[in-house]
Amino acid sequence: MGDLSHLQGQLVVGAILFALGAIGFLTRRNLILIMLSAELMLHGVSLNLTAFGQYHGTAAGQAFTVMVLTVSACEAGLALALILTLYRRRRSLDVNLWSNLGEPDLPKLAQDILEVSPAPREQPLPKLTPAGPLPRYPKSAPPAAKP
Amino acid sequence: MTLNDWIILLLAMAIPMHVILGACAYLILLERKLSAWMQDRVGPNRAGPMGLLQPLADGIKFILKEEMMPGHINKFLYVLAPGITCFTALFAFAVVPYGPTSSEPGVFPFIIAPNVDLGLLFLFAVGSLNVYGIILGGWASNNKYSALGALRASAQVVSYEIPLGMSVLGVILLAGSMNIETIMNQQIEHGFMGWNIWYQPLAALLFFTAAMAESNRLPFDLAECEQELVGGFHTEYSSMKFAMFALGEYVHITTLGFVLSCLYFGGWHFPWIATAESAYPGAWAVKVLVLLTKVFAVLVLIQLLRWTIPRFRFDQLMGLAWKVMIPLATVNVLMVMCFKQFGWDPMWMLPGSLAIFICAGVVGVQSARSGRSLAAAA
Amino acid sequence: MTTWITEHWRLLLPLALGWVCVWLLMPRGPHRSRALAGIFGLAGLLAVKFYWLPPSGPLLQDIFFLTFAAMAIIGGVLMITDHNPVYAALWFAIVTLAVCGLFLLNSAPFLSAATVIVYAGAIIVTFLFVIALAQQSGSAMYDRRASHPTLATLSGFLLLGCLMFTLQEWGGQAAAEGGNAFLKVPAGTTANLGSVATEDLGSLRSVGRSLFTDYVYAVEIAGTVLLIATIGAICMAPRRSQGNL
Amino acid sequence: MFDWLTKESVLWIVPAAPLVACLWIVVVNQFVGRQRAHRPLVVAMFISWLAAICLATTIVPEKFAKGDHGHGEESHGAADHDHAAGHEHADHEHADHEHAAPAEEKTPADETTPEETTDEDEEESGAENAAVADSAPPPMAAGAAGDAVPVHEESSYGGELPRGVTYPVGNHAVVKFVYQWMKVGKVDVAVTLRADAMSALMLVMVTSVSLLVAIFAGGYMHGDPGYPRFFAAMALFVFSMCMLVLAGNFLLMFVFWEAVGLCSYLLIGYWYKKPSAAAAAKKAFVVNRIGDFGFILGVFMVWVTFGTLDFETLFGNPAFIPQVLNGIDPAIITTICILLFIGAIGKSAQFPLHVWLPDAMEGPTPVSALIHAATMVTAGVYLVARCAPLFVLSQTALGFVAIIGAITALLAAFTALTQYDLKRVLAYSTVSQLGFMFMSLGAAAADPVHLMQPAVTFAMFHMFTHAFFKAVLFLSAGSVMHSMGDVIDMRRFSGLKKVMPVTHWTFLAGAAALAGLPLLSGFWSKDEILAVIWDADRVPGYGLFFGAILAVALLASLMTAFYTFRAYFLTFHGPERFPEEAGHHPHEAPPAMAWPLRILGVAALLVGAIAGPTHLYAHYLHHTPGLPVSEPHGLNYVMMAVSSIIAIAGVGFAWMVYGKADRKAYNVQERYSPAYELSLQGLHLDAVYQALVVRPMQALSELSETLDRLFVDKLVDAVGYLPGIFGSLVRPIQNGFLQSYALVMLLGLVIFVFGVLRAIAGM
Repeated sequence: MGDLSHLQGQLVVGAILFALGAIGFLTRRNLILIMLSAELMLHGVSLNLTAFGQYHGTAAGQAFTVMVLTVSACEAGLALALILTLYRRRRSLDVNLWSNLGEPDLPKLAQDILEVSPAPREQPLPKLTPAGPLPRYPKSAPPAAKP
Repeated sequence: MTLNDWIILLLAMAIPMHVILGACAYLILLERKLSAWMQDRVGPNRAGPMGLLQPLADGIKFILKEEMMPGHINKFLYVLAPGITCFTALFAFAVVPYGPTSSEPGVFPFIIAPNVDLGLLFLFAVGSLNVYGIILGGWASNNKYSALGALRASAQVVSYEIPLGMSVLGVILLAGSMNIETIMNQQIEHGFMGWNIWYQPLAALLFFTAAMAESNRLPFDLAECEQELVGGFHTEYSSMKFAMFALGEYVHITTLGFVLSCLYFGGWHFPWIATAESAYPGAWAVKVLVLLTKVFAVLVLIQLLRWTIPRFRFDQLMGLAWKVMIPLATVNVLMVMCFKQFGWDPMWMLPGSLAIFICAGVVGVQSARSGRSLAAAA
Repeated sequence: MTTWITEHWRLLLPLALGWVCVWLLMPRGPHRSRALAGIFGLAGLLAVKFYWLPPSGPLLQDIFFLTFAAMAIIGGVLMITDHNPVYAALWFAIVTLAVCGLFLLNSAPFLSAATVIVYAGAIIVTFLFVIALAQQSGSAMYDRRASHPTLATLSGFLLLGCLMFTLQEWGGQAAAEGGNAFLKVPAGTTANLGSVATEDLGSLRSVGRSLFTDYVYAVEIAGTVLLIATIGAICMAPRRSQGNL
Repeated sequence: MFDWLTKESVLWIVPAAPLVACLWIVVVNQFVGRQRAHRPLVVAMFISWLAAICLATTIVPEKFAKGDHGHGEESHGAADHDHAAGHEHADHEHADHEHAAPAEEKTPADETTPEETTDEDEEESGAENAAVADSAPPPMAAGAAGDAVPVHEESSYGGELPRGVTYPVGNHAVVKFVYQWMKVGKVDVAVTLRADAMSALMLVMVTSVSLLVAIFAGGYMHGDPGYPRFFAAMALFVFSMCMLVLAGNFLLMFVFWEAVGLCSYLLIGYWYKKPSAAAAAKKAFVVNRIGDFGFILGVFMVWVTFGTLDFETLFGNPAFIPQVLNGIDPAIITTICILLFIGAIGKSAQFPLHVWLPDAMEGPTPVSALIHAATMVTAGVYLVARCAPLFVLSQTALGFVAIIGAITALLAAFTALTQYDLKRVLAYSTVSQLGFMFMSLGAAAADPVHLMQPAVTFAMFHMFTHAFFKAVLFLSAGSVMHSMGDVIDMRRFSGLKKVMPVTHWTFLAGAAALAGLPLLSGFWSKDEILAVIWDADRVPGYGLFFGAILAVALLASLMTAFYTFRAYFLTFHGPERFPEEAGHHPHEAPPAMAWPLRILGVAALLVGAIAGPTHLYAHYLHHTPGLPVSEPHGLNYVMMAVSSIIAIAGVGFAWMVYGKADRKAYNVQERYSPAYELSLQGLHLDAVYQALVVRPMQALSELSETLDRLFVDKLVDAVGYLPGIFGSLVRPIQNGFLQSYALVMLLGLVIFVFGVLRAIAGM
């Protein structure tokens, strides 16, 4: 039998990770980050499993964590393939764009959904995410393009 | 722990760190000399006799050069990236023995972290973190060439981790352990013919190839090939940060040399000179020298290869990993499993490996002839 | 109600602090006060530390545990709140490393290494996606605005509260009963479930034995799942003609 | 070699052959050999005809086939009649007494089993039954049929149970179980083929006329684009008609009752591109539905009253019906009979519903000959005759039948006087003759006990003879039509005697038979009908009623002779005139059409003479189980004389008006007298229907349509809006956003966990 307070600490951390993952799953609108949030929840679960396994002195917890690892690897592969497919359709990672199954004439949740205009079908070269200091958010509407 | 133990521990950590860092500088000199020799040039010859002080000069120059920090970069990650590379390369050395290991108290252990059961796994885990340095450096530079180099490097590393791990599975199965010391000692007990190279020649070849790809050495340096990407992920780096990338690479191949020697070439064992029974005074030094010689040989081989084999194209690179090395490694593991399961004589592993290799070659040539070559398929 | 709150302030205080911190950090446009959120978050972490994580063993182990736990929690909070998906992925890598450290403390070195290897690959690929697919200039609108920030954080922390309340009630009970009642396992079952000597718990051998004796079906199923997932990913991934990167 | 040729096997061959032909034509001839589509039908009809003949010769007890004309009176108690075979039964008598009980166990179900019916067996069983019946006390000879239900001699039937009704026993039907259709609770409906003497005669009539018409149609329809369709429908019709005749229960009969209606519809509308044909088909269909509605209601009432629809149960045991009717209001049986008769009115084109039959002449002429003269329209007569055991219990219903028949006969004959369309003349004539048959059936109202058997017998006999001479008349008209280029208006041609000698002679034979010239078919059968009415007239208390009926019948006979020969003289006498559609060479019918005409002509002349005065037909028919028996009637020489005079008078009058060479009276239609106009327009019945039925129905339908739109639809809409209203309350949840769903799930989880914790920990 293991140490109870150690176990409790591990469980607390696992619970916090799980809750954070759930919150992230609910709030992030980026498809990739939604997937990462799910992985975060899995981390919390794995932590619980190993902690209990150590507390009870069995390898069962670790065995199940191996399962969790497998499933999360599968999930990552499938989810990324899905995300890639979705991205090719809309040229955006916004999950709220995929609300076709909803009732048609309801008011949209977020006003900025319509701001994402569909990108051209094929891009000759990927435009990569810039790494430098972020540009300031425009306080007002951007100036009209010069003729 | 007594003071003596502390001193021994500190020494065991300090010696390899510093020796390797220093050796890396001279490895660069060696590489330059070798390339000069292969290209019929003289090479560096100004600093010191025969250019032996050249590494010193290089180091001073690196340190003293101006720190270029481009304005459009992500500064934190930009600085962090070479650190990660260097750190992971050196961190991997924690479980690699560099001499006759011993866990007796008061005896010099010749390994920083003795008795790590998961030594090989740890090695792979830390080695896989290496790619973070490259990809963060490439992305933080905010430069298309750097980013493309980073993309390539990440794809390459993720792909080659699989044959790397699978190629050592055979050795792990034979030894029944992931501890590098155990694997080495198990070979040494059986003498010269106990070296794993006699049982796992194919796995050794695969491991060598995959590890070279992991460390981004030629002919696998797609991440930094000058003709296409200027400098790849380190285009924007200069002075000491660039040197740290280079250092990380050399530490990486040094680690490769040690691991290859320990896993497949019997570690410090050499017949008649350094065996398990040899107890003459200074035997430990001979053993260390034997191991270092083996590592040196591997390093020289790698440097010779750099000027022997041209760089792969990117699709060829991926094809090699996914369509050649992974299947071969799988077949090799299957073979070892059969030998273990059915208790066959291990001496037949050598012809078995050769047969697998030849069969693969025949199949490859036939499919190439019939127009379904790997390149065409890719 | 008031008495309940005063009785359980140990539980409620860190939750409230944490909720304020996460709620403040939620992406909702340009206006958010990171400093305030940081103060609340640190206060919440300290509250958790003092009320929930008492020193439990050797000093070194405690230090490691606290370090890794803090890394994991802070990394998690920042991962789910950062505007930049690249940073979010990086924070997730930090969380993964911290969790691997916690695995080490749970005598699971094999899992630690395996998680690093697996997640290194997975996260690197995620990185590639984030970098190549995400926004072209600056952070996108959908990364700067969360959906249901208040409701989601509230329900998440309610869930956390429920979990921690459980821990508090049963953990205290278990401590009172000498640590045997935490998870009541019927007698005779524990011994069969891959029970190993404590000193042998962390070794790869015991994990392997457990995996390939008691849980061999689980392993087979996991292998099948992997195979199917591979096929599925290959089928789903859109094909493009060569040279059109 | 012919062991398989038992009664059961020929029973199913009769309908199966045309069904196979129908499928063959549909599957094969639709694609291969479209212009040879008549061959399968002809072959099938030949097989079917042979089978029907076999059936007819084996269905009755053996002694009849041996030439003994005993009509079953040896079966009932009064054994004072001649029966040449009586000694046979005497031989069996003692033995049968000894094992009478086992013989009584013989239930109708046993007869459905395919017994190896060799001749000896058949004779044996027939003799057994007869012998057992001999020993049973009259009049309730129920035990013979083996019904386990005890029979009360003193029946407490509420009405006037016809005392003294005697039923023949020893005449059993052949029943073949084919398929269990449905079995729901007490409703046990099986597809059962059942043949007795009446069915066998009907089958012989149907198949022989069908065979000849099929041969005729092969020539008549030559070159028509829908050739296979025509013969497929014909085959389907023959199959349905045979099944209608052979149906073992009311429901099956109703099914094929509808099926023949469907075939009639298909064949009337055969040239569906012609608007008048399409309209006629629709009219026939709709008008028939009215009658069918009455029929199905009658079937329901039979089911409710008797608890069974099976003919064998209902009619096979003479005691069954009186026993069931114990203590039941006699109005019920009257209602049943009238409802069934309404079905007959629709199908047999009686007075209120007869309007469809003249319009049905839009179909091809072979169809008119087969369906609308010989077979289908007589199904109503067959129905009433089949249900004679029911009708015998209700004088009211029989009186109703008689009135309807009389009205129809007179009305149709009057209408036929002035028609110019040759086929319409014949159609009205058909209606009129069917009226005669119903008059005959209704004549039993005066004294059901004694008159039912002759009434049924002579109605069926008239139907039999009528089938032949009406078929030959129609086919001759078809031949004329064929020759004249599809012109049938008698004002446009005349004097075809020389051009079409075969047609002329056959038409003349048919016309003479129809007119009832002495010693021809129509004479014998019509005379019997008049004799039955005469007998009814002599029953005390019914003199006035049946006197009027008799007068109507005589008047209708006179008119029949007149209009028949009017058509004959207009067509075949006078100057030779052809319409331009006929081309230059109006020609005699080809052999495929001429030979059926010849055969039918001879049959029309002789059938009555062979079967009538010899009582062959009557004796045969008396073997029908369930048919009440009574004393045989001799020939009524007074009526014969009267009807001969009437027929000759009618013919002579027609010759005076239309037959003279100068044709003065030819343009009689130009002298528009009101009576003439009335006759020509068929008493304006169509206009009356239009005003009385169609317009009110239209108004009613418009009214109900408006009501439906304004109230019912709105009500349904209101009900439909309710889910919409409820749905709109919860619709915002279904916004399609993944994270909203997940949030709701998490909230639910939290609430659940919270509740569990609260319950456990007392939070």
